Formats: sequence, structure tokens, C-alpha cells
Amino acid sequence: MKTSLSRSGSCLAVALALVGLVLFEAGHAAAQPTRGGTLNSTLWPEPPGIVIGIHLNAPTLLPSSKIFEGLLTYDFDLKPQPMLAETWQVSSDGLTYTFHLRHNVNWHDGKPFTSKDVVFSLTKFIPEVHPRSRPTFQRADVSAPDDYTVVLKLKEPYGPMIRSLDVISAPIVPAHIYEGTNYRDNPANRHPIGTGPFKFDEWKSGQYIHLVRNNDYWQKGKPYLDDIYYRFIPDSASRALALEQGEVQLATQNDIELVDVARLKKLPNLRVDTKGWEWGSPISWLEMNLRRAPFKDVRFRKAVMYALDRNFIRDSIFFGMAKVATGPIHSSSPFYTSDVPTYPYDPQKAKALLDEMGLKPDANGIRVKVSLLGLPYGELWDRLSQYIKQALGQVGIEVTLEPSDVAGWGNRIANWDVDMSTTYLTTLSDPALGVARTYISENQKKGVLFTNTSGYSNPEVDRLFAEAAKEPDQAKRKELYTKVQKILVDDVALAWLVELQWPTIYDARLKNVIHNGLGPNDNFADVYFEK
Amino acid sequence: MRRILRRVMQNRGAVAGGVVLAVILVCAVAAPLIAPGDPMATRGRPLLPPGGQFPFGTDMLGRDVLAGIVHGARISLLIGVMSTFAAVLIGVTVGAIAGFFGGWVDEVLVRFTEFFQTIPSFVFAILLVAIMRPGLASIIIAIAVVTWPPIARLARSEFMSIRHREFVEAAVLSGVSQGRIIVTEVLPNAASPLIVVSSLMVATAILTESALSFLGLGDPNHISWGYMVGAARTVFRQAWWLSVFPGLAIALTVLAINLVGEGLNDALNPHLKGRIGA
Amino acid sequence: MADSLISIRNLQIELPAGGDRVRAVDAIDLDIAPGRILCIVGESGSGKSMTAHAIMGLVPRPLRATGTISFDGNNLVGLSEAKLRAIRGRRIGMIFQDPMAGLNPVMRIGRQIEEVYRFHGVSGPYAERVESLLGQMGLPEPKLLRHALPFRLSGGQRQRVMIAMALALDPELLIADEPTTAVDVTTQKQILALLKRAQAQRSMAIVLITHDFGVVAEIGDEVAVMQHGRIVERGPTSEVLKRPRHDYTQRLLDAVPRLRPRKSAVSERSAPLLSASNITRDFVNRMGLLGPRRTVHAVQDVSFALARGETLGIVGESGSGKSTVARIIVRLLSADKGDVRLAGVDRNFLELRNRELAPLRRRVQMVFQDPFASLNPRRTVFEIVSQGLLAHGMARSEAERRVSELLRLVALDPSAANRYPNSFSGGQRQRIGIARALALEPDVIVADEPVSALDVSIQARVLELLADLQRRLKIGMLFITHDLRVAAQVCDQVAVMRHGKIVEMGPSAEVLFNPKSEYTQLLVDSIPGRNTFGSDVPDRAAELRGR
Amino acid sequence: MHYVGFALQWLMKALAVVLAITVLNFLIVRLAPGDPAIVMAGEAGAADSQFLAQVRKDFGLDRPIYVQLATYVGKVLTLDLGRSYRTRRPVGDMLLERLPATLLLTGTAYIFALIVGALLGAIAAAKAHTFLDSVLTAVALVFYATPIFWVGLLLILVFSVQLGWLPPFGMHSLIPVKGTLWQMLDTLKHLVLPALTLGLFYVAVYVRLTRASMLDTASLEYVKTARAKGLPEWRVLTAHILRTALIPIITFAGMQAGNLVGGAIVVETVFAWPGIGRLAFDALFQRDYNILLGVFLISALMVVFFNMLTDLAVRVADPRVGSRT
Repeated sequence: MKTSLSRSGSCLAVALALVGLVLFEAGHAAAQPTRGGTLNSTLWPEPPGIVIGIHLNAPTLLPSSKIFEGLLTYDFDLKPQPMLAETWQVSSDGLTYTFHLRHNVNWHDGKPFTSKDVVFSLTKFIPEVHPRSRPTFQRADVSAPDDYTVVLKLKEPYGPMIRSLDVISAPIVPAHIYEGTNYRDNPANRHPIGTGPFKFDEWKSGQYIHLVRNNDYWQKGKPYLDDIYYRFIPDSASRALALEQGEVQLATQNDIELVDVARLKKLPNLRVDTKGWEWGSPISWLEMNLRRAPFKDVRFRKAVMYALDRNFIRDSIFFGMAKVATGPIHSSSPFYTSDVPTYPYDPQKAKALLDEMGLKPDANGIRVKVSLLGLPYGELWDRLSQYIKQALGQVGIEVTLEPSDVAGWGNRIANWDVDMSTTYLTTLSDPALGVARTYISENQKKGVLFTNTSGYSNPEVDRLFAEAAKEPDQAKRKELYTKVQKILVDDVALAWLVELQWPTIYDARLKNVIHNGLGPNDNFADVYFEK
Repeated sequence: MRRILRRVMQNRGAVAGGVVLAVILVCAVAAPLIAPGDPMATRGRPLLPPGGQFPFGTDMLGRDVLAGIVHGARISLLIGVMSTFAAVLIGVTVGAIAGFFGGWVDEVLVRFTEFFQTIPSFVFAILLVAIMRPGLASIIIAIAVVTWPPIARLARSEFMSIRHREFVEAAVLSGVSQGRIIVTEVLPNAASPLIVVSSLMVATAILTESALSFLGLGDPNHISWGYMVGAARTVFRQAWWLSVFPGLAIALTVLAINLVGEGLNDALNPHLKGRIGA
Repeated sequence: MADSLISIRNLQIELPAGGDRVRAVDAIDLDIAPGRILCIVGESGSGKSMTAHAIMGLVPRPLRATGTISFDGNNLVGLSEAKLRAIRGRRIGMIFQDPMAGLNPVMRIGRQIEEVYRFHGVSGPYAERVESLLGQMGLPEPKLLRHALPFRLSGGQRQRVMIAMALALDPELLIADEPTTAVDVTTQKQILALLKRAQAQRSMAIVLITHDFGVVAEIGDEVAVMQHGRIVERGPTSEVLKRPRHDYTQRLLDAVPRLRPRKSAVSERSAPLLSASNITRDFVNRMGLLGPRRTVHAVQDVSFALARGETLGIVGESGSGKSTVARIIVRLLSADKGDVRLAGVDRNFLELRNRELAPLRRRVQMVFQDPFASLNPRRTVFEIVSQGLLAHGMARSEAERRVSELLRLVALDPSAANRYPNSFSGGQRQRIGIARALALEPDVIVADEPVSALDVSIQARVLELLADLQRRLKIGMLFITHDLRVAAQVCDQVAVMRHGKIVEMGPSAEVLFNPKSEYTQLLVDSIPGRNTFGSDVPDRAAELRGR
Repeated sequence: MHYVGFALQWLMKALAVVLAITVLNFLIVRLAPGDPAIVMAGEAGAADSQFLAQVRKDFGLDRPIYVQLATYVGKVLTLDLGRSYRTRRPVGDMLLERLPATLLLTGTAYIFALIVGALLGAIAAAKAHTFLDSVLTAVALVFYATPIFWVGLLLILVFSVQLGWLPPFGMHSLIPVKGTLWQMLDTLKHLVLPALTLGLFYVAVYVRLTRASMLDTASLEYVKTARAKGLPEWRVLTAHILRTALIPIITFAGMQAGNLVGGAIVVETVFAWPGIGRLAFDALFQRDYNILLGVFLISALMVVFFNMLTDLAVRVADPRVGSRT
């Protein structure tokens, strides 16, 4: 049942939708999930692969999270919810985690799902291919007393463990397919076998990935959708057009330029939801290379913070799809604190600080010349770099923009060959997982991206992060992380700009699209087209 | 020269092209006077439609589109002229040597030129820009490296034909050195077709720059028409003026250059202007 | 003339503004009688060709013809396209000057001839009709020729194909615009004979445009002389040639070179200034990397000697190798074998390399054939003439003085020095070419067909200049030409070349008037209008005694 | 005509050219900063030295350049184009999947442009210096002067958004149509706009080229002979003028044919056309060297092949070439 929205232009669509709306309101209570329908979603760039772990690119996660499942999933407050694990217990000393697996769950090829698969995934598959979760699971000894029970033993308590068992951090893969093979070159990677609500059907290069319903799914009666098409459309304007005309019913993350989202929001046949990024908690910042002259001095970094109007960035660059970031930890995290120094937009203060440093403006008002390597991820980030150049220019810091492509950008940042650069990074569900790596001294590894490339080093911060990671008591961890946030913000380790709230845009008749912390990376078992 | 000018004037198209080109050149030269200040600076609210304070509207950062077009003229023309100049320089040198000396020199240089043609020219330009870090200089070099082969082929055929003309042989008999012969005897006579082709190449260079910017390889530090159309692509639907005005500017300039080129062509080699009817 | 085939009244063709004349054809009246050959003769630019084109309605736009050309009751000027097309090719045929460009290069001969039949309503198989036509024209193996492409045929053969096309439907009138100007003398004789025979068989009229009075004498029943777009004289050929009424016609007739023996100025032959021996040169061309090799023996074992102050003529048809020899002597072309000795130089001139060659090169200079191609259009006359002097290090001021002197020497006003070549006539340009050749005070001048591109009247004056300069400066001259009459007038010695070999060599009076080889005899006999213009050489014996 | 000799000569030349290109491209591509490992790390938002080392070892990126070159050329000779770093799939398959789309798009645009362009050019030449001529030349100039992507976006706006006649992008419509005939029709419907966008630019080029070439030929002597034979104007125009005027056009079209691969990147981007032009563009940014080299290799083969084809076509069209006595 393809949506029959006629193509005669948006005015007709408005009329139809209005009628639909009225019906919807009336029959709300009685709305029963209806079965059937094809979901078309945009997906760009075309993912390199479709098995989580072997590839961690955002475009891989979207389709793959419908095929594979993790032991747990997380709600909007990042509280663990059951998935492949029906129930679980954590020992008081935080060293032993016991999971009781669901019975009668089968892989897409019909083979039964047992604890052997979990042990293989956590001890062999993930440490081998999954760079982010490798350190987490190297801490645990995993054993399977029987077919449906798995026990993790830790040497020392590890706070983030309970929040690292989702399908993205810990995908459960079929042991009978991967055991003993070269995981990266296993032919199954091209047509993966999972336990999830949708099975892989076909991948036409340059065109689409097609998933079909898994009729033998362990949640009876689910999924409601017949099949899902992920269509590769290279041009963002074309993607917006497809959404508007109903050829596509779902667009996620930065498929659609934020300026278009503001326009699409007003259309009656579309809904926009910015929730669902709690698990990822992406933050965008301006990184300064502390190994180089002007950035060493904290006053210069404070001047930069004062010179940037982060409200303008939120409203005119991200068109409101963002929240001003106050510090290194995302506001949706339980360990977040707003009790940190603030840097309102105050160019005069910035100039005062620069004068204090002895950087006097020359004949045409230039105090110092620096360069900025902007994130080359499309037109949105170009505008951000343009704004930073202009804003800093007003306080006498002349910025030269260094255009580059992704490979050049990654290469120069990893090798510290840059003055300033803009980027964004997911801080994940736990500071120990996604935040510490950017600030602790021992994670300064030349040539490796997303490490402590800014060169910030503060023994006190290192100590606090180490302690917080091992502390089993959540309240104690919050206290430690609050101290760390105060130091980092006062030190302006980075010029945090905004917390990103990527919009998910979907057809008004699509229900349960964003209903937990994983957002669009949920397995869509509960998604359905309302009649 | 007056004779050539008079003949160019007769061609209506060339005159129209000349006028438009003159206007654009004035914009390029007197940009700071027409639209003072930095065209990249925010002036008003973003995405204002044309009219009132901003006759061409504002872009997503609130920058004045008119200022962008006026300053953009300078960069686009600069790219067009510089890359063509470089391409003509390489092309004519290679073509002249191959055409004039012939023999194995000719064979080697022809093979070398042919090699450049096997690589898809636009992909090669993108590769060069990526290698040399996107920026004005790399765009100019990339376009030049990709567009010199046709000029080399033309120069080679011109030099080959003129080399056998009797006045060149007379110069050889008079003991004039080969270098001087190339400069004083052959080059002036080979100039007219080269001038016409290079005028068309300026137009193509501007188009290539706009395509590169469209694919995100423009130089963000300098505002150019290609960059403006490229940046406007995402809001193509609701802010039509962001891409229409720069697009028109590109089209008009390329049109004008072509008309002038065509006028030059008719003037320099009049027999080409022939007729079919008896 | 009541029963004239075509009567032209007040025909006028305007020239676009800015030309050197207002009208190409200036109100001419002309009647073309049926069944007779009318020659229209005049120098280039006299409007003779334009008149012919006007009859066929082929005046190129933007020019337009006015006046009346009445033929069979309607005025051809301004006739509707459809009517004109019915006449062209059916009732009036036309052939043009350059056989090389007259045929469609990519269409077979047979099909180009068939077109005439097909588009004039003649149906049915054309094969043997075309073959018989080709046969009538005296072309070898018509069956094969039908499928051949033009570039496989010689100039003469292509002209015959053109004539075949024009005569396919037995037109009442054939217009021939300088049909034999671009072919060799021997071929010209055959073509004129062919035209005469065809005219007799078909009793059709022919209008033949030419600039060579010899041709007029050879074939014309009547003649009309044109100057600056006007007909200055008209009448039966024999009358006009014997007692021309108009002085312009008289002047043209006097300028026609006669085959008269030349009193040899040089008493006895001094030591040779330049002697060449066993010069050989082959040209090899190969189609594609693995194609068959074709070698052409352009020059085979040619030897001769040239004394100071003497002119040696090398005569032959195109393809005989005479130009190749000339270019080898001036080192524009390398020779496979051969030895050339300049007086006072003990080394073989052909083997000298650049450093040794440079100083000697100035002693041998060349005058080129095409006045329009031998001067660089983008440089002033001073720069052209002085380029040799400046290259040999002469100061500019000295060069200026020398150039003025040279210009005066070739009877040109020194003020010409700072003008560009395009503001000079053909004759003046050739004088500039000569001045350039004399600039380096050479011992030998090689003149490659120096006058063949000029009009007859100007030809005479340039030849006088050359002869005068040679006498005054005591230069040796190697004179290359295809026109025996010019050779007879200018050369002391003559060498006749054929297919790369010298068939006969000796004093010009001897070789040209008492030829030993019959190839030379054939050449002499092929000179058009030979008996008309040769009349003042009644008897060989007397001429020998006259020495 | 000695075809064997000709074919042999072409084969030798093709091999030498392709080999030289492969080596030079191999080196040029490596000049771009950064490598596939960095790009993949960037996209994954996660990396550690073991991940980077792993990727580089997997693809021999850690070995010295000349070793990499030797292995690559060795493999190319056995028609194995190596594997993509990102998707680990054999490059050969990826190119074969996307080549038909590019050939379909550029092929259609190329033929459309050649026919329409030559036709309009001939008409413009026949009616030289009339109103029709200046209109045709002006329109040709306008399409020659407008940026291709701009024309593409405008066409989408008009024909698919406003009028809804044609799908705006992609090669097939969303719901897979059943039956090969319907699928063909569906693809054709998608092909119209992108082929038109690419085609219009080349139409402009051919109009100008044909017009100039015909005017040149018209001034030749044998055209006058044809008229003197009393042939109707249309016969003179087609059999005599157009027939010879086509020769330079064939040469130009041959040269253009070689450039079909790279020419469609912009159109493939705007219309989401799954061709290898866009594949090469993405591969460049992902530093997926093997794909890029694969595309360059195909393009080189096509250029050399079309050059040979053009030589043949010219020899047929102009018998004088190559068999001069």
C-alpha cells in the first residue's frame, strides 16, 4: 500500500491531511497498530557495509539495527530495557552481571539463538572488529553456565558496563556463521543473518537496500511493516523533494539540510522529532591546538568563547535544531551539571582579554592571525566556519578558512597539523566511554582521530576521570564528574558550541518511529502506518 | 588593428557581447566602490527575498547577494582568465615545439597530450583540487592542467601549416635563427585562431569553477559565482534568488565572451563568414 | 545578331563598398552565336569570369547582377530557381578552372556524372551511358574509372570528367572558365583539342574564359577583350590578333612572350659559379605503421653548371622534379646523393652543417613563386627585406639605407619600406621578394617560377627587371619555369627535365628551336597559338645563322 | 584496406597507453592527503591505532609504494582490479553494476545531442544569416553558457515538481514495477530529465560545430560544380555539403565519446543517477584508490577504443585519408 498522496502539488496534500487529522483525533483511543505497508527511508552516503561492528558509520547503523539486536536497549532516560536478555542482575560489588536470555528466538536462517552466540560475540567478534567497545569487553570474563544464561565477571567495577549492551555497542552475531572465519571478509557480510524483526533481502549498489519482515520474529505479531527500502539519493535538495512528495516517508540525521527542516516542519503531512539522540549525545565544538602559541594561554581561549554568539549559531546556523552546550557532558546525561562558569556573548570582554594578553590591534584592527580547518561535511558546516571567521574577525582575530575534504581534514587533525578545527562527536551513554577519551593526557595518540588531539593535559582531570570510571556508586560518580566539568569549562579545554539534535522527519501517518533513546537506530519492531 | 575592430563592430552579437563584458569588467574592477565592505559580512536577516534594502536579497548568513555578485565577478573572471592564460601558455609551447620541429619531438609530445585526454577531465580536475587542498590557486591550476591539450593540438596544426609557408622559408634562407623565426614569423600568423579559442576557454573555465563549487570544492575564503550557486543549492526551492542571480551572471558572462569570441573569429578570418546560397 | 543563342544587354554587377572598383561588370552588351567558340580574354580582375557566372546565375551573394541575359525567350538574370535549374546542366553546361577542387572528393566519379541524368528526368540504368561518355572524353578504362574516387585521377583526367559532366545532356552552350590554366602545357593541348572536337560533333556554342592569348589563337572563332569590367574590343579572332583596334589589346598582345631565340649575352662561358653533380632525391610515404611503402624518384642523378652572369633555365611539367632541384640547391631540402660546389669553396655545399653553412648561405638566395604567400602579412616591407641583413649583424641605420637603395634598384619608391605587404599589387610584391633576395648580395639567385602567378603585362616587366639586375650585378641565375616561351626569352642555357631526369640541356636557342629529344619537341609543339605567335621565326636555318 | 594491420596497430597502442595510464594514475591518486583508513575512522566516529593498523595491513597500504604498484599492475593484467577498501567488494563487480547506468545516461545524451545538434546546425547553416539562423545560434549559445547543474535543478523544478510529469531522480520508481517491458518504460521515464540536462549542453556544441563546418564546405569549388549541374538545392545541401561537412564532426564526436565516463558526475549527483561518475567522485573523497583507478582504467579503455572507432569512421567517411597514392 504505497501512500496514494497524489502528486498534484502540495495544496491538494493539505486538504487530504486535514481530513486525516480530524479522523486521527477522533479515533485516537481506539487506534490499533495496523499491519502492512512499505516504509521508504532516505540513506546517504551509501554505507560501506551492513554489519554493525565491522562498520560503525552512521549510514550502516540505520539498516543494520533492524537486522541485529543487542542484549538490552535503553529508554529516553538511558535506563536499560530488555531485548535479547529477558531479565538480568548486577551484584552489589558491581563485579558480576548475570543475563537470562529469551527462549524460542531463531536466527534468520532458522538456527536457534543460544548463549554460545552471546559469548562468541562479546569475547571474540567485538574485541576483534569493534574499536569503540573493544576496551569495555576486554575488562570482562564472559561465561555461559547453560544455554540461556550468560555471566560477566569484572576485575574492578566499571560504571558504563550496564549501558554498553545495546545493539550498537554490543551487536549479537551468529557464532555458527562467523566462528573461525576472517570476520571482515566473511561472505555473510553482504547478506547478514540476525535475530531482528527485519531480514536482509537485496542491496542494489547506488540504488537501495531492501529489508523484509521476519515472520518468525520472537515478538509475535511484530513487526507491523511488510518491508523497508533505504534509498540512496546523493543530493539533499532531491531528498527534501522526495519527502515532500511522499515518495519517501522517513529521513534521519543530516539527510535533510536543517534550513529545509524548518520549512518541512510546517507541512501538515510531515512530523519532525528531535528526540532519540540521548544514547548518542552528539556535541559540536571548536577545537584549539594547545601546542601552538596563542591557544596555550587560557585567556585567549576564554576570549574566543566570549566572541562567539552561540545563540546565533543555534538559531541561524542550526535553525533551532540544537541546544547551547555548556560543557563536555551532554545535558541528557545523568552526570550533567549546569553549575559551571558560563561564557555569554560579550565581544568587549573578549577584546579586554586580548589586550590583557598584549595582542594589540594593528592598523586595520588585526591582533593575531590564525587558521581554521572546518569540518567538510556539507553546506551547514561551511556556514558555521564562515560565521566563526566573521565573529572572531570582529574582535581582531583574523581567521583564514582552510578548505579540505574529509580525508585531508581527518589526516591533519590526527597529526596535530592544525590551528583550530570544528567537529562533532558522540559522547555516548557514559562519560567514561565517550567523554574521557577527548581530555585525558594518556589518550594523546598522534595519527589517530577522535583521541585527545587538542593536546589538553591536566593531572587533576586525569585522576578524576580514572576514579569515576571505577566508582560503582552512581552518586559518587556524579560528584566526581561535576568536579571535572567545572575544571574543564573554567580551563576552556575546548570551545563547546552546541548539542546537536538531529531531526527525524517522517510521514504523519507513521507511528512509534522515535520511542526510545536509540531513536531512529531502534529496531522499528513497533513502527506502523496508521490507516 | 583598426580594420579588425571595424569588422568586429559590424557583428551585432559581438557588440552586444562586448557591452555586457564591459559592464562585468567594471564590476570586477570597481567592486569595492559599488558594494563597499566585505561581501562575506552579514548585513541583514538571512534569506530575505529581493527588494528594499537588498535588491538581490540575502543568503543564509544574511550576506548581501548583490555584493556577492559584484565581488564574485572579480574572482570568477580572475579564475577564468588566469586558468586560460596558464593553459594557453602550456598548450602553445607544447604545440609550437611539436608543430615546428616535428619528427620524434612531435611524436613524444603528441603521445603526452593524448595521455591527458584519456583521464576524464572533470574527475581529474577534482582529483587535482583534492591533492592541492581546495583554494583559488589549486582551482586555477586544476582547470589549466585539464584544458591545455585542445590548445596544444590547435597550436600544433597551425604551426605545422605555417612552417611550410614560403615567407618562413625565406626567413630560413636569410639566416634568421629558428627561435626568432618562431616568434616573429610563425606566432603572429598563428595568433588569430588561438585568440578565438582561448576566448571560448575563459567561458568554459568559469563554468568548470562553478561546477567544482557546486560539488563543494570551491574556496570559501573568496566569494565567487560558482561558490554562491553551489552554496545556494540546498535552499534551491525556497530561496530561488540565491542561485538564480549568480547563475544568470555566469550565463551572461559566458554568453558575452562567446559572442565577442565569435566576432573576433569573423573579423580575423573573414572568409569563414561565407554563405551557402549561390 | 538576330539569331544569337544568348544576347546580353547592359549587364551590371555591383561590387561591395570599399573595393578598388565600383562595378565588377560595367554595363556590357554581348551576343553569343550558336555553334561557334567565343573567347573572352582579359587580365585578372577584368570581370570576365564574373560575366560567365552571371549567365549561369552563379553570382556569389552579396553580389547581384542587373540587366538582361536573354536565352530562349526568358531573361536569365533574376529567373526563378526552378526554371534556372531546368536550364543548368541541360541546356547550358559549365566547367571551372581548378580540376583538383571541382569534383566532390568523397563521391565516386560515376555517381557524380549520374546526378546530371538523374536530376534532369533521365531514367534507366546509367552504367553504360556514363562509360560511353567517359570513353568519348578519351579517358582510359571507363569501366574502372566509374568507381574510382577523384583523388586517384590526374589533373587532366579530372578536367575531362568535368567536361563529361557538362556535356552529358548535350547542352546548347558550354561555358568554360579558364579550363586549362591549372594544367600542364601538353595536357592543355589535348583538352583544347577535346573541346574543339566536342563542339564540332555537337555543333554547340562554347564561351571560353582565358587570360592567355595563345589559347585564344588556338581555339577561338571570335574573341572579346575585357578591361575593368568593360568590353574594349570584339571580333573574329584572326582580325583582332592581326590588327587590334584598341591600344589596350595591342599592349596585351605585345606582352605575350614570343618563342624567339635569345642573343646570348655572354660571349664565352667563364669558370662555373656553381656546379652541381649527380643530385638524387627520393620521397617515401607509407600509409599507417604497416602499410605498403611507396617511393617516388623525384630527382635522379641531375648535374649542371652555372656561370657568373648567366641564366640557366630548368624547364619541365609539374612533377618533373624541377622545383625539388631548386630547393635542394638552396638547402631547403636535403638530397639523398649529390655534390654542389660554389666558386671558391672546396667543400660540398650540401654537406655543410649550420656553423659552416651560415656564412655561405648568403651567397645563394631564392625568389619564390606566389607573391601573396612569400611575404609575411604581419611585418613591414623594411623588416622583410632587411631580415637577412639584421640577422648578419648589420646596424639598423645602415640597414635602412641599404633597404632604400634596394627598393630603388627594383623600381619601387623607398617610402614603401614602412607599409605592409597587403597594400601592394602582385607585381610589386614580387619586386619586394627580389629586393629581399638581393639584400645579402648573393652570387646565385634561384628563381622558382617567379612570374607564373602574374598577369602577362606585369610578367614582362618583372622579367625585364630580373634580366637587367643580372647584367648589372653579374649574378648567376637558376630560372625554374614550365613556360617555354618565358624560358626562351630569359635563359642563356636551358635544361629540360622529365620524371626527375634531364632529357636535354644546352644553349636555349639550340634546345628550344632545334630540339634533339622528341619530348622537348612535344613541349614546343604544345605551346598554344604557337603558329600565330611563332610566325616571326619562319625558318630554323635562318635562326641558326642569326647567331 | 588492410584491416589486420590496422587492428594490430590499435591493439598495441591500446595496451601501451592503458598500462602507462594505470601506472601514472596509481602515483597521482596517492598524492591526495590522508588515506582510506582515516576516512573510515572519521565516518565511524571511533578509531584506535589497532583499527588503523588493521585496515592498512589488510590492504597492503603499509608496504612501500613500488611494491603496491607492482602488485596492482600484476593484478590488473589478470583483469583483477583489486577490492574497495570501504566495502571490501571486488572493484570489478562494483563498476559492472554501475557502468550500464552511466552508459545509458551518457549514451542517450550523446546520441540525442549528435542528431539534434547536427540537424539544427545544418538548418542554421542552410538559412545562414537569416532570423532563424540567429535564433538557433542564440539558443545554442544560451545552453552552452548555462551551468549544467543549474539547468538540471530548473528542469526538476518545472517538470517534476510543478507539472509532475516526470520523476525527479533515481533510475527506477520506488515500487518495483513488474515485467521487463514496464521496467524498461519506467527507467526511460527516469532517463528523460538527466539525459536532457546533459544532452542540451552538447546539442549547443554540435549546432555551432556543424554550422561552421557546413559554411566552410559551402565555399568550396565543387559545390559550385554541383549547382552548375542543375541539382536541386536540397540535393546540393545534403549529398555535397553535409556529406563532407560531417567529417570534422565525426572526429569531434569521437573525441567526446571517450569522455563519456567522467562527463556525467554533476548530472548523476543532481538526479541521483547510480552511475560510475558519481562512484568515482565518492571514491575520491573516501580515498578508495582501487575504485578510482578502476574508473580511470575504464575511461582510458573507452578513449582508446573510441579513438580507434573514430579513425575507422573517418576513413570510411573520407576515403582520401590513409590511402593517398
